[in-house]
Amino acid sequence: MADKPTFREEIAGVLHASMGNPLDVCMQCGTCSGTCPVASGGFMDNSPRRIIAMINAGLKERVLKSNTYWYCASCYHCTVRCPRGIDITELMYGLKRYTVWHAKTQEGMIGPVFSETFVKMIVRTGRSYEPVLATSYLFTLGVPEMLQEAQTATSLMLKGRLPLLPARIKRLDNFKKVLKRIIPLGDPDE
Amino acid sequence: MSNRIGVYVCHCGTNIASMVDVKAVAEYAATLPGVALARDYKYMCSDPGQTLIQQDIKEHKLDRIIVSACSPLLHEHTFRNATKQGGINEYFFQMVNIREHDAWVHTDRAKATEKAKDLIRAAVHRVPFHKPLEKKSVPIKSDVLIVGAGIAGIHAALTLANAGKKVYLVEREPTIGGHMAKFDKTFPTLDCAACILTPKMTTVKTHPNITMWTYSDVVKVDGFVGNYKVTVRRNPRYIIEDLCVGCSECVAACVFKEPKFPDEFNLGLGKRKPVYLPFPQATPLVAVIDPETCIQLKTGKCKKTCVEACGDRKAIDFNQKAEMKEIEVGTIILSTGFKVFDAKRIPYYGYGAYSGVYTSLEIERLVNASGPTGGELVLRNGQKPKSVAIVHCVGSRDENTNKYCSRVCCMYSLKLAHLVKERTGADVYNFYIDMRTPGKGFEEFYSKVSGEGVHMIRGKVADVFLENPADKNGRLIVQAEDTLLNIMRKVPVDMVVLGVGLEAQGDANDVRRQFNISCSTEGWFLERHPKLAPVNTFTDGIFLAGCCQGPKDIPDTVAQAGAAAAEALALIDAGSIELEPNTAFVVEQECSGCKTCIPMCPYTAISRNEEKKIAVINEALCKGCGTCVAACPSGAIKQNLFEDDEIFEEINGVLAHV
Amino acid sequence: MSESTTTFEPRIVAFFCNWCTYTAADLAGVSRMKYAPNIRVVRLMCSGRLDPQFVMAAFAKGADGVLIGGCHPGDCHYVEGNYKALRRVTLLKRMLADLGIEEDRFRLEWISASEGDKVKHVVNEMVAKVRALGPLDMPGKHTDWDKEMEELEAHVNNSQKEIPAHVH
Amino acid sequence: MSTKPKIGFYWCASCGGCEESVVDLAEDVLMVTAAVDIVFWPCAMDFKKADVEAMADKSIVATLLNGAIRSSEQEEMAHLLRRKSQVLIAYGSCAHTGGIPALANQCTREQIMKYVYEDAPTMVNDQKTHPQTHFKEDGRETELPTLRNVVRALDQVVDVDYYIPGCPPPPALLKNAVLALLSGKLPPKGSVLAPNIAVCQQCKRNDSKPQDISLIEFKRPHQIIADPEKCLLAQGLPCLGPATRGGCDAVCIQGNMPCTGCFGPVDNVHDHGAKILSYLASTAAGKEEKDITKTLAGIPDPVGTFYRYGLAKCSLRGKIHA
Amino acid sequence: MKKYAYFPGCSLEKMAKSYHDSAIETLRRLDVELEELEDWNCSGATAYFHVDELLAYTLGARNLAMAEKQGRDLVAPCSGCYKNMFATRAHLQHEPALADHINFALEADNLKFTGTSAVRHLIEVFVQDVGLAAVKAKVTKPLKDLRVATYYGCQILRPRKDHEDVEQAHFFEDLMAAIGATPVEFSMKLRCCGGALIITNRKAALSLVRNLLQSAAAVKADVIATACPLCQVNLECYQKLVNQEFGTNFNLPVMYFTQLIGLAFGLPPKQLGIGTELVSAEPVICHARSNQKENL
Repeated sequence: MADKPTFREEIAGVLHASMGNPLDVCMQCGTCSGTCPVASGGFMDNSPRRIIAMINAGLKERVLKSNTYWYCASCYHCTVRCPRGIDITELMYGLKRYTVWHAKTQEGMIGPVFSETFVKMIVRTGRSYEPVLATSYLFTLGVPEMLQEAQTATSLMLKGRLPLLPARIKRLDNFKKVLKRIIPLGDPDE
Repeated sequence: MSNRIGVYVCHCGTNIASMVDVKAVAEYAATLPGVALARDYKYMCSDPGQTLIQQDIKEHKLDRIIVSACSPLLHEHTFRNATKQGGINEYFFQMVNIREHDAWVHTDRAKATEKAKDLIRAAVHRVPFHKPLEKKSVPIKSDVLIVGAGIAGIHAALTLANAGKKVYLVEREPTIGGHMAKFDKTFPTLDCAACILTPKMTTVKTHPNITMWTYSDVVKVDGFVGNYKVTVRRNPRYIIEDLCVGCSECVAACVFKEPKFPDEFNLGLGKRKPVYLPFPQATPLVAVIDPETCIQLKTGKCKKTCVEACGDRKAIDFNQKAEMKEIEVGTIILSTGFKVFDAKRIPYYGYGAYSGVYTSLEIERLVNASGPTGGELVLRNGQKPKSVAIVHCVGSRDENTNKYCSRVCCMYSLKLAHLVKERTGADVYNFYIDMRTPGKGFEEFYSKVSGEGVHMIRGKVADVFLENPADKNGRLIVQAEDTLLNIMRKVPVDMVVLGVGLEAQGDANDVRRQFNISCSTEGWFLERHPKLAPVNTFTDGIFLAGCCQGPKDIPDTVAQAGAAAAEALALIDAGSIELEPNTAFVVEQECSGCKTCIPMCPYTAISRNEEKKIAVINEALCKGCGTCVAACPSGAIKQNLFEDDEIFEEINGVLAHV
Repeated sequence: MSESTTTFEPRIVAFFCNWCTYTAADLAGVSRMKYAPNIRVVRLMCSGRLDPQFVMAAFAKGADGVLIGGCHPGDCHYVEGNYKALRRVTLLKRMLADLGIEEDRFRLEWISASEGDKVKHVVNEMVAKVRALGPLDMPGKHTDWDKEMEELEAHVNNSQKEIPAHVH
Repeated sequence: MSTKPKIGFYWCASCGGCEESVVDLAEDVLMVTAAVDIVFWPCAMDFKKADVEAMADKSIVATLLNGAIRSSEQEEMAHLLRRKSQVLIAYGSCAHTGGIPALANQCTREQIMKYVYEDAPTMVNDQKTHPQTHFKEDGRETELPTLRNVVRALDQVVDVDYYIPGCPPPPALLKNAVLALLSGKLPPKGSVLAPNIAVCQQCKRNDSKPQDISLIEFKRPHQIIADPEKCLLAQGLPCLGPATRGGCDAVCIQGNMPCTGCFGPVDNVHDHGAKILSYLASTAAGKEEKDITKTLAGIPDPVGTFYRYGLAKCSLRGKIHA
Repeated sequence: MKKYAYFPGCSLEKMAKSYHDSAIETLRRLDVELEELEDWNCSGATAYFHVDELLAYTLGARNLAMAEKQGRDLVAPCSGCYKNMFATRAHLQHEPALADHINFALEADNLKFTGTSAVRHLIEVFVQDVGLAAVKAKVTKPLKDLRVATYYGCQILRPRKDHEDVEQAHFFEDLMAAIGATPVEFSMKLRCCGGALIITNRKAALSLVRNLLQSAAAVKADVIATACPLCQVNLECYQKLVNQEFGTNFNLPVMYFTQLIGLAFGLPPKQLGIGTELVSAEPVICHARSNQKENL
């Protein structure tokens, strides 16, 4: 136990929620990849199956370089179909967390930025607020996407479907105290 | 009490001696009350070791023997025998396990030695309470019941019948033959199932020693090894078996001009009439009338053209009733087979939803000359498929369905790949996880089929969907990750064949209870020992053959059927069987008749003697679990070999030192 | 206390059923698994044979823990013996608790013939827990309780000299 | 001076019911008094300890001692009477197996004292005064009995020849015992002078008991009005008849109340409570742990139910206190 | 009148207000009151689990604790919120240690999670609690021959909830049939719309939306019915972008099942927030009207 945990063990360690089986029971059948709408669309650089194989093989750097888990749409289809009962979606969450904590997220990846903005906002207000969200990540988008987004936003605005003021919960102070007891985030407002 | 106990501590070469100080243990044992003599010896189970015991019993007037060596499950009988040879009752013996439970599992010699001393002291405390017992011997009736007449049942029946034993072969379908009769070719030799099976089926029919009851169920099983009393219900087929000649003129004459009802034998791919013969080689070749669809049987208002057609053979009897048969047999072989996995349980493979999706068994019928299409492999729309996907591991190796590997699917999928190619020349894609071909000639067959240009894709099929969502009869897309190429495959095909796994029969659990044997968690009948007693069950005199015990191919099934028959023969020819005397008995004058024990017994061995108003145990039915003994509120039930006093003393003994 | 816990070796009496758990323990041996030497196995044909009296006796005679091993539910060689064991053990657990015996001293485990590793795991875990609890030592406790009687017994039987019948 | 055999009665930790039961002999009392000479019976006749001390050893043919041994005084009397008697008979549940008083073995002496002299709702004792065993005032000194660590059955203190069970013992048993004594036809030492067979054998409702009553719910007497014809266990009441020595003609059950086990176990049973537990659990239904637990929850106090009269004789002899 | 603690979720305040309105209105007709959860907070969404699990659970647990205070089961109309709080409850019940940890935190807001309030998805309230019969009974303007593609999306069913087979659910179809509509064989009804990716991985998300629209269009659906604001926004608001991206020309209304039920109940479209779509729901309204005419 004294010696340093393997990459697989590290990952297993961040899978609180997973009520599924450990990764090493994977038989590499590819059901997850075949089921995954994003992977089968060819968007992931490594299929979920490969990611598991890489983790089991301890190819840490390759895994951290991969975009796979940031492309996971968390639809849980792989999880319910995995013949070995592995909670693959949770694994993807785990990998996201791992990279965020170890500040290993890739350049140009919107996912991490978005998630963090989102989290910061909630920690501040207790609720989410689309416009803030938008601005916070827009700069990371390419020009066309930014236009698209603006376009959609305006039309929504016209239909009165975008809030003008951010929502806040009432007992915000308590709420922050609660979160502080979970992990010392420092002052969320900073 | 002045016993003269002999204690023997075995070195088992170095197995024990290396971790337990056997000398010290023996010396310690010698100091214990009642111990007349204690020795250590290199190999107690060797002949000299056993002779040693025998001599000591005579020379030192020993009346109790303790051997501390390996597990009693290994050598108890050996040393009991030695004790007996020495001239005292074999149950004056007690074995102490200081190998598996001590020397082999510990690393601290001092503590292991302490443990050995404790365990021996427990035995020394125990043996004075041992009583002389006799093994009970029960005679074995020579008749045999075989349940299920697939290839396993058929083979076992013939083996026993040829050995001159009378066999009752009971089958619930209208014909014998089981799944094998449905197959076309058999892997890896590709000889046709019918050609090798039908001769055996006819022999069964004509064999003087075999009573074949089809369309029948076992409804009741009483008794125990050597004499089981079994009740069989022969369901009415509304045809008098002895009078029917299987001419099928009644079928032709039936008021239904066209076959109209799904035909079970062809899994609904074909149609039959209310009166029918399951298939041309059905055995017995006797028609059946299905009461669900026959107008006469349902309404009583039919022209009965069949009766006319049958004419003075008078084989048709609409008033036939179920008939109960009582038989007495000494041994039973269960060969109740399997059922194929219900592919509907995996909806994303589209079975039942898309017309292009079939199960492997359906394909067996489609490529079979006696099948609904006369051996033409065509889609439901009558066209030959140009491309076919064969999906391995459907309902196998999957936590959502069955965890186990069904063992035969890889091979039959390869066989079907070959047949499909042969019959249609279509492109064939086999989607597999791991290709499992362990068997004589299996790997060769694999390479043969690969050589025929079948596409082998390593990846479990994740999805089967319609090429055009609007057309449910149209082409299908089979989606899987090609884990070797590491790309996604979306293969368009006309036909998808699901390599469905094998499952225990739906009623396996009822059957299991009926015969009082156990099932594994997957529902397969449980063998007594996976390696050393693969066809025995935990119930003496009941044996297993074929897939009811677990997925198997035909060669293994036949081999196992032979083994089961041999086991039965061994019992029968021995004439009787000796059973451990560890049974329970009621001390009459101490029984208050409270009835607590009666429901405790899983074997209904305990009943109430109404005039004495006390419990009585049928020793022959008692299997010696001792549950009733623990339950008896006044300690009036005792169990031989495990009497309360013996166990209490063992407890005292093991804890005695302070 | 700390002194005694370091030298204290728990004595655990185990009642294993012949068909599953005893066989599993044999398997552990054959596979040369290593576990704590503190357990002493008493073999029963079935966990259904386990009379709660045995457990009481074991504790009374100096066991620091008692372990019961039987076939998994549904797998009992005698069909349902293990369910009967479960019923008795469930009630016995409660009673032992009321009698001040700590929960960790009494344990029921389903261990099938193929689970040698489970024997190892269960035994090690239980030994560790019982070691942490320290000795139960009922025989010792009983002797302590009864020390108080010695004085009076001596007093009554020795103080008065023998009074012969003929005095009256 | 009478030559009739001398008999003694004594009373330790008990309720007095046993003494009553002697009187319950009704006219047979005359038979007894005619046949024997009662030399010691503090509750009925005026004798002192000194009188007993003065007796010759073994001069009493038989002493029937009832009550458990809880105090030093009772202990001393037990030793004394043992010395003076040829035959010492533990009379009634308390002497036999500890009886109701032995339920106190669930608490330490200190807990009991504290409760009785401080915490009991009826207690006013601001000084928290506890009884002293040694008392001294202007030169006069007295010793008072002390409470022992635990309650003991008679045979846990002195050697006992015979046992007459019951709370209280039915007169018939006493009568038979006396007759046996007089006739000298005594069973082997250590015998319980009652049939070695459980109550069910004498119970009129035995036949009404179905062979399989897998109980899914245990009831308590106050929860149902029991059918006076049917087996009480079958009606869900934990009746201890099957696990308890007979000889009482199942009087409680005749009174439509379940047997509570006062006669103690039959000879084959080492630990009455454990055996009762085994048998009751065996009659419970359920395969899932939660169902079983639910059913058995119908027995809220296992120790009090299974060892109601016998905690002193429980293998553990009482609750263990850390 | 049955009452629930109602967790609207951030998007229902504005972005999906029509879902909110139609839910309230239709349920009122069915004697069900949604009483808004006092001071609810964002349930974490998926993004939250990317950063810190424990915080995600805490967010969910706070809402659950407040529902428990209200002594009611918790209803979420958004599949994401539903899944998070369902999972949170399941997991905290499964791991008491974790529950203790989180309860320690919740003390700071005088709250405690015990797990007494169940978590329900809005559609479950209609299908399981109210029941199809009751819904049917309130229908005045059955949506005859309206071809509805019932879109379950992901997180109502997955990961496994205490539901009929996750792979072959049909309660949504049953519900639509109950209001007289015609559910079509929508083979991709359980597939993902990529909602979680629409911002972060635009192309991927749009392609998923495209697949869905395609398969719905192929079976001639008049409308896609959804039970989740994120799915709705994705399928509807981004339809235009899909068309730009893939050169398609989808124009398929995407409506909340509650809006369709409302129409069948004969409620005025405005009350159901109809009219704020980017893909006009007019065809559906007309259809409903035409039915009404027939009915007259």
